[in-house]
Amino acid sequence: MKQNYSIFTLVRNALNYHQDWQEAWRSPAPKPEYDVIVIGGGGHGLATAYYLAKEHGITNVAVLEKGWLGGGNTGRNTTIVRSNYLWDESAHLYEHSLKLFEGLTQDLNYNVMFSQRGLMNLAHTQHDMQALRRRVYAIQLNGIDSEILTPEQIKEMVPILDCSATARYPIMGASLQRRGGVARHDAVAWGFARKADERGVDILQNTEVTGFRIENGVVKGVETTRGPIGAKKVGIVVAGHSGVLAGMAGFRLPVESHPLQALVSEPIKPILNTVVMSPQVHVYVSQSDKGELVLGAGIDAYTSYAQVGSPFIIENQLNALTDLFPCFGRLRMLRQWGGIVDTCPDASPIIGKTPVENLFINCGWGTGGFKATPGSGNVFAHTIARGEPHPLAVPFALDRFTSGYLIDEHGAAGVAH
Amino acid sequence: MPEAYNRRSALQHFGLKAAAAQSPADARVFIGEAAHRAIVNVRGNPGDPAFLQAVKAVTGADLPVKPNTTSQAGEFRLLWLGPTEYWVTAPAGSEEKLAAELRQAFTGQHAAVIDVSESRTIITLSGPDAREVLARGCSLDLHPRVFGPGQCAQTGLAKANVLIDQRDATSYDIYVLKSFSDYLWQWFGLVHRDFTAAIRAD
Amino acid sequence: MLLISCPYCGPRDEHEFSYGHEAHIARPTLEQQQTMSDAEWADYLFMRKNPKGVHFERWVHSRGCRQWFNVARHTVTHEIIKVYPMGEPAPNLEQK
Amino acid sequence: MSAQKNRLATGGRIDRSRPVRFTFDGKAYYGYQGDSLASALLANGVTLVGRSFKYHRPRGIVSAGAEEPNALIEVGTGNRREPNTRAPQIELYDGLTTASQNRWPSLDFDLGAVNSCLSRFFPSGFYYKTFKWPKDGWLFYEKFIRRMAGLGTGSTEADPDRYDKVYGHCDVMVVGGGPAGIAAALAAGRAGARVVLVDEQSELGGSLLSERDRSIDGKPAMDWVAAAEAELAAMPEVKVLTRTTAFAYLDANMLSCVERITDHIGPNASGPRQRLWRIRAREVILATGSIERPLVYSDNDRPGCMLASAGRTYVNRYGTAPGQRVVILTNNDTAYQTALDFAAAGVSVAAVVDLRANPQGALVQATRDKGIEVIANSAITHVKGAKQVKEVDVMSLSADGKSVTGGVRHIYCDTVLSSGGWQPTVHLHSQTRAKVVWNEELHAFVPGPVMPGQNNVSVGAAKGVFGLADCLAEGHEAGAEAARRFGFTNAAGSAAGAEAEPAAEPLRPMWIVPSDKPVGQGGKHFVDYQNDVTAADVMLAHREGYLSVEHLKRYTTMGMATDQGKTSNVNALAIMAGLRGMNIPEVGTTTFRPPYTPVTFGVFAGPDKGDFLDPIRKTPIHQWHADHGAAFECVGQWHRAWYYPKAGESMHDAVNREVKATRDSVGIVDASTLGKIDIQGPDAAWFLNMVYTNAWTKLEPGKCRYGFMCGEDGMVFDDGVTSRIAENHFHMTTTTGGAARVLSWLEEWHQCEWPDRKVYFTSVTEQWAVFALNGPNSRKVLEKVVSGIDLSEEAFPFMSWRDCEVAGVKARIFRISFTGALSFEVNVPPSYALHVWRALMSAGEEFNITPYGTEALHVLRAEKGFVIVGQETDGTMTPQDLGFEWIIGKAKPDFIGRRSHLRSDTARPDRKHLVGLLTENPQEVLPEGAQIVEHVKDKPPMTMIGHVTSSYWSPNANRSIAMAVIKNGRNRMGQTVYLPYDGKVVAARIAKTDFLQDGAAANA
Ligand SMILES: Cc1cc2nc3c(=O)[nH]c(=O)nc-3n(C[C@H](O)[C@H](O)[C@H](O)COP(=O)(O)OP(=O)(O)OC[C@H]3O[C@@H](n4cnc5c(N)ncnc54)[C@H](O)[C@@H]3O)c2cc1C
Ligand SMILES: NC(=O)c1ccc[n+]([C@@H]2O[C@H](COP(=O)([O-])OP(=O)(O)OC[C@H]3O[C@@H](n4cnc5c(N)ncnc54)[C@H](O)[C@@H]3O)[C@@H](O)[C@H]2O)c1
Ligand SMILES: Cc1cc2nc3c(=O)[nH]c(=O)nc-3n(C[C@H](O)[C@H](O)[C@H](O)COP(=O)(O)O)c2cc1C
Ligand SMILES: [Zn+2]
Repeated sequence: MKQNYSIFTLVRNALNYHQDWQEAWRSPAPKPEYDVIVIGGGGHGLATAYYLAKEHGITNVAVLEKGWLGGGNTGRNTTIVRSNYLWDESAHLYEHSLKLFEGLTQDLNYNVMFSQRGLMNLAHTQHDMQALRRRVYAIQLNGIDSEILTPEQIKEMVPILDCSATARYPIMGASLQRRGGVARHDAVAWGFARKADERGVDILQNTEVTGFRIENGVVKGVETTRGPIGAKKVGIVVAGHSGVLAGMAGFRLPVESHPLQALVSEPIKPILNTVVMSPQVHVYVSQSDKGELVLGAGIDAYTSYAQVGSPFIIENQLNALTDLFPCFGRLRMLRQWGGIVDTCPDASPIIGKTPVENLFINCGWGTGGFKATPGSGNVFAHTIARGEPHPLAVPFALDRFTSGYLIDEHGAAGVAH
Repeated sequence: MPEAYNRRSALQHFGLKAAAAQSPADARVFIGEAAHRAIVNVRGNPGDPAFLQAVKAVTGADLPVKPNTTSQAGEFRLLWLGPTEYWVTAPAGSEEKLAAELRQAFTGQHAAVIDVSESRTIITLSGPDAREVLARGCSLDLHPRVFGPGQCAQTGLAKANVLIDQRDATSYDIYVLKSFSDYLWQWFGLVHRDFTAAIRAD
Repeated sequence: MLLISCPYCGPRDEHEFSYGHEAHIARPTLEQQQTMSDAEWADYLFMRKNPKGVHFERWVHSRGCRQWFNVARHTVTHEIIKVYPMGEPAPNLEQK
Repeated sequence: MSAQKNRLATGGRIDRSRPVRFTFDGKAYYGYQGDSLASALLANGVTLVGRSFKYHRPRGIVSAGAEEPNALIEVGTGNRREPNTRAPQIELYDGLTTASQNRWPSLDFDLGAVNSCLSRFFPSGFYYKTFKWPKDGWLFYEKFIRRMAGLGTGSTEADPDRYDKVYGHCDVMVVGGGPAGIAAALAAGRAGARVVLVDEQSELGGSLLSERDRSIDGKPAMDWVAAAEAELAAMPEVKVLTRTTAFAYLDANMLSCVERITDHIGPNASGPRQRLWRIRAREVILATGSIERPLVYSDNDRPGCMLASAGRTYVNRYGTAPGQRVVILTNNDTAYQTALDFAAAGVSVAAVVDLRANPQGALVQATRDKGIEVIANSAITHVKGAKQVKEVDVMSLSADGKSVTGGVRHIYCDTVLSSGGWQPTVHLHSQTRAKVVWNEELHAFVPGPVMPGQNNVSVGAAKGVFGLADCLAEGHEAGAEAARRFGFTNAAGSAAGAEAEPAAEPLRPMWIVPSDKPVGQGGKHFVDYQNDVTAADVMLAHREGYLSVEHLKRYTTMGMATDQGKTSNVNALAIMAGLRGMNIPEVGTTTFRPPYTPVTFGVFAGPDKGDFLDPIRKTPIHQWHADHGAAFECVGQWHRAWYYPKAGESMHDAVNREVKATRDSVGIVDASTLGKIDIQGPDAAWFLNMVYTNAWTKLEPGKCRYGFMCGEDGMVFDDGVTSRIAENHFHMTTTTGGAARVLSWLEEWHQCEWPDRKVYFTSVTEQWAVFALNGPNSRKVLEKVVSGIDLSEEAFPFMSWRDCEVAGVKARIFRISFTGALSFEVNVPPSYALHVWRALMSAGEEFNITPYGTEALHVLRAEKGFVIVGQETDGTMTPQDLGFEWIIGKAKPDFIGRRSHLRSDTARPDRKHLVGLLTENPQEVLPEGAQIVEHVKDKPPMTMIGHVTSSYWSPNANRSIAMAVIKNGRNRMGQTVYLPYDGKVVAARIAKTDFLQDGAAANA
């Protein structure tokens, strides 16, 4: 068992100059073989390993991470968590995740700072309003909290928004998910890593998978920069690199990797207490606990594995932001970065089997998978452990691209984060 | 056709005449509208001598086959738009005749003629600071070492798509879709705050 | 911001262009369509190479001459290695 | 107002004849023209200027430049209040109002400072371990944490200033106007290249501004700078931008820079406040200099602890002593220059404490010669004084340098200057994703090989070359070489010369300066001042397994403050390397990201505020609509007349009136925004066969046909009427929103897939203004103004078009209808649009002709069940789903999307179908988007079978009408379904979509 984290242990350790804290996770040497290898030490991979151990009793597990754990999109997202998705399949999956988020701090004994401060989606045109109503009504009937706000209610919640009717894109209304909000992205990865490690999972950082050992269509292990490692089952959870890994295993995916950029302002005292998203003008913003405004926009159009994008996206985004929030004009950009997101044609993830036996894949979360971290890990662990998709994952199988049963969250869901 | 006064230019409602009268004398950039110029869109294969000849026969000008260049003969000014796409421009009012003549000249060829005069207006920009003004919204390098009279380019200007045709060392014709012309005119108004600008109505 | 050399107009800023998608994906002929499985059709429709390295892709000079063309671009460095006309096969980019 | 107690009598680049008044925390002070806020505060003896982020520790000024971690100041008030501004970079102007931040109630007495006392309980990452109880308690704790964090306070009022944006181009871009950069710009400029030189400071000179007695080419260095500046100004192709920071190095040699135009003048200045430059260069010369590293010694954050080079800058450049009595702590020779300059300026240097065992370099010797004590092989083990340094403790170092021994010397002083060596400013180089490499001699990272496609070279201190003569030579060579490469062959002149510096002895790396207590148990060894990260925190991260520098950074937040670790990153990773027993380069750096220094959001937006956020497209008669009271609707970028309320009318009233008038008599709508594409060529019909689902070959000239376009995935993506003008000539219409998309779609297929097909596409959307006359009297109206054609049904049947004149204007009329009523779509040249519209209005007067907007248009088409792409469809509907089975060309071999229709899910007969919905209560108008269930439950979840796509009050059917997509809907005709929304449940019956027949019947 790991040392417990609590106010009491904190005080006790403080008295001893914090000399006695244990390492959050080990840095073990790879074993020759594991029951399950999870490729990708992002939030989803670590959660998968954790739930494999916790819910399926499979502890002879390794998570292979080419860099530092949590350094992929998990470490670079705008941390928005919500479950207000249009289609039933998505709503159920993301709500499953949101529910897990609600108990995650306690489950992991690690404060992931899940702040359910409410999340607003603005509508600026008649067309936006129609789409917004459709979504809200669907979400409500799926038993998920969602409501429609009038411009007056919006102004009251976020007084610094420009709600004037003469704005280029006047605010006509918004949907609000009160249970939505933000969480500390790093803490999610670290919390899962620590607890997975506690249950015996080997987290192997700086271990890049360079190939698969496949015999007669069945996966037997992986090649890595630290040598070959055998495995009975392998799960790929590498987000932006999914195409690369699929290529190594000899199949293709309907996935393209694109840069998605984000930025933070300098920290300031609390000024924005709600997450505000505007799909029409392509900006979304929240304020972190440290005080920075955390901002995101849309993806860059081209495929890329460089974690940078083009500046005009940032210009448009800040143009939109300072129009929505005229008082933000004098704040400053502190840092700007990009991640590589794995986009699917229907903006929904792929979870399930691959053409290679015992090789499973979980990808395609694109611009919006942080919120899904616990849910995705949870259903993927089930899928790997049982060799059959978790009921929530069934609609998200790869074969939907053959049948045409897509779950198109593009048009309908408005914004993708 | 009805009386000419019933014909309105895209920027007429801004009252350019009155504004021009109030313009500063020491202006370093001038802006105006060249309305109603005839613009005929011509499509065809520049590798086909018959096509080139037909254009020359009607306009007297050589087709500007080199990308982003223009040619001129008398009243006709020809602009390169794409490898198979050109504009033949001419004074206001001549578009129907011009289009008909071109169409006639292309008989038997795979070429297309369509009048697009009504879709665009031209904002004229000139003066020693004109290039500076364009740099506020256009990412093209218009430095004389790179771009000059005889060249034209389709590109973005602010948030509108335009065609820029450089007329002489310091003047540009900016072709813009009429639906964007209010926007672009007002955008120049924004930029002009930092220049000494005059409106030219002629 | 990428600097893309339109084969006609020369180097222009990325924002004048629109990205298409992977190049050299041939549309199945009618005969092929009539015999191919749904899975094969899905392969044409959705499956992508998405390489980490040189990507053959198509772009259109949408704010310029409206022409489509192919580009070989490195997806890690963003270096544009070659621009070549539509219809031309992917160049062989063996190390020089 | 007190005298400037630390101001030196002479020296510096300030203008003592021009006093400048400013305030700090409400108190008024004077400085001089040429001062920075930092120098003016120091001159006035103000050392306490702020509180740190986490512990609210009292803090003073650390640096004299962009790297400042501590002195973050709120500038301005009200709507111009700007938090977190770096004091050394604020230029003084008369009336400048400034305040400290992150303190309450006052800087001197800050309640938040209890954090400092409790700091032991707040190590790195403490929040991950606590605040977990009760389960939903975080929202409560968070409030307090958020309030304690966050440094300055943002204004809640709109920013009143304006900003500018511009593009730039050059052959050679030089970043940094120190000796290396100036030399580069001169050489390239003389050769004839187009050059841009930017420097973030108010004047050129770089580090020369801080020098006392250097000379270049035999004259005082700043005279050389002035001459160079004049020479550059005289070159027409050279642009020098001071107060301009190159903050981002982007793909393909594009640099984003921000020019501060009026920040140094104050709010009364005219013109834009700042300008964003996006400069594309053929070659970039990075002459960005270097930044001094502080030493990590115990209590090194006391106000009065400063970088040695900064102290020197204050004395030499600003004529200000940072304090009255100074102790210098160093591990290298450069800090001795500070000691010498202080001595020259008459500022008392109590001692130089050198970590090296036996420093004997020339500068050391010179310092000793001045009578300044050099205490070698020693460390500062404590700094005393809470809000101002009072005294330091000095002890000897043990042989291995890991601890201290012997007795303690107390040295009275008010300022401690430290130098831990120099780190080249590799930020821009690194932003290109090029590597940096560790230089064992300099103990610093220097630029590695550049990235392909990014033509740049680092020179001077930015490359780790510190000799002035070398900097000048390197800069010159780089400038000349770049110019040469681009074919500029004028003489570049020769490099300026300077005397060599005295030889320096090696630096002694010592990443933690030991104290008499173990690190973390006595005073605090700050690494990252602003975010309060100490050496002990780095050790804690190590202990807890956050070993990667990236984990170290995120766990401790080191390097994540507004200074981005300019003074702290190398120290932190070197400490981590030591703990891990690794080499520094093995540990590596964190990723350098833009911006180099924080950049105002407003400048990215530039002037494009309000209506300029996105262009508004207007139709040719927009003004008429506005003059007649139209409300407008955004459709894409277009503003379209939505409805025309008369005095006292609600929207509902107006729309009913418009709809009714149109069905009863005649209505007119401005449909100019419809997309129009001219298609010509022998393969035009073949092409239409491929892009539309129905067949086009047999359409005769003069006729029109409606069609759907699908994506290759089989889903509807646009629709419209296309007319055959001549055998090889078609006129296509598209939806308003789809116009551009459809044209590129056609071009893409043509150019990429079927280039041999002979066809040309040209947009003619704006060549025509379109006015649709609808209603039984539309023919009568048109007859009055049309000439050249016979409008009778026989002569001009439905789904055909004719050329003619309307009100004397050349026109083309299409007999197509989007209302189901008799209809003529009149196309005229936009320049005559107003004339024609007015003529139609007067012709229609006797028939009560009624202009209608998009809302009435929607109702009118819905009354007949016509679909709108984007409303009835959402990218998941096939033509078959919409009930247009007949529109699929069965006989046609191929079209885009065909194969997808055969996929198992797409071919299912029970997909969602478009159907009509009639509410049980005819008065009840459903909201669009309402979801449909078969079985109502007490509470959710309920299984949904579809949703309402369109819904209106129909004055003609005299009831509510709606369209919906419902699973297997066409096979459920007559079934009653339920719509739970807004706390109620409405029942409705599935029906056909022609509401004027079926709806009216249902009502009867
Ligand atoms: C800028 C930005 C903003 C976003 N905003 C939001 C948001 O607000 N809300 C939201 O819900 N989602 C958001 N997302 C999406 C979200 O971040 C991702 O969907 C999610 O984090 C994916 O987690 P992951 O664990 O699947 O992937 P990652 O965290 O990317 O983990 C994949 C890991 O696989 C490793 N890997 C790759 N190849 C190999 C190999 N060969 N061998 C070993 N390891 C390998 C990578 O190094 C990486 O660590 C955003 C994304 C970005 C980039
Ligand atoms: N160890 C040493 O002896 C030592 C250390 C430091 C400096 N020096 C001296 O410093 C000089 C180095 O000259 P140099 O020309 O290489 O550097 P410099 O420091 O003189 O000039 C660099 C300039 O670049 C500016 N700058 C940095 N980043 C910028 C950005 N992103 N945008 C705009 N401006 C930016 C800085 O403000 C500065 O003005 C020499 O005279 C050398 O002797 C010596
Ligand atoms: C929610 C969030 C908040 C962040 N806040 C800060 C911050 O306050 N300061 C900072 O320097 N970086 C901040 N970052 C950005 C990181 O420094 C870093 O740029 C990002 O994790 C991407 O990693 P990379 O830049 O190392 O590639 C933040 C990132 C995220 C996702
Ligand atoms: Zn081009």
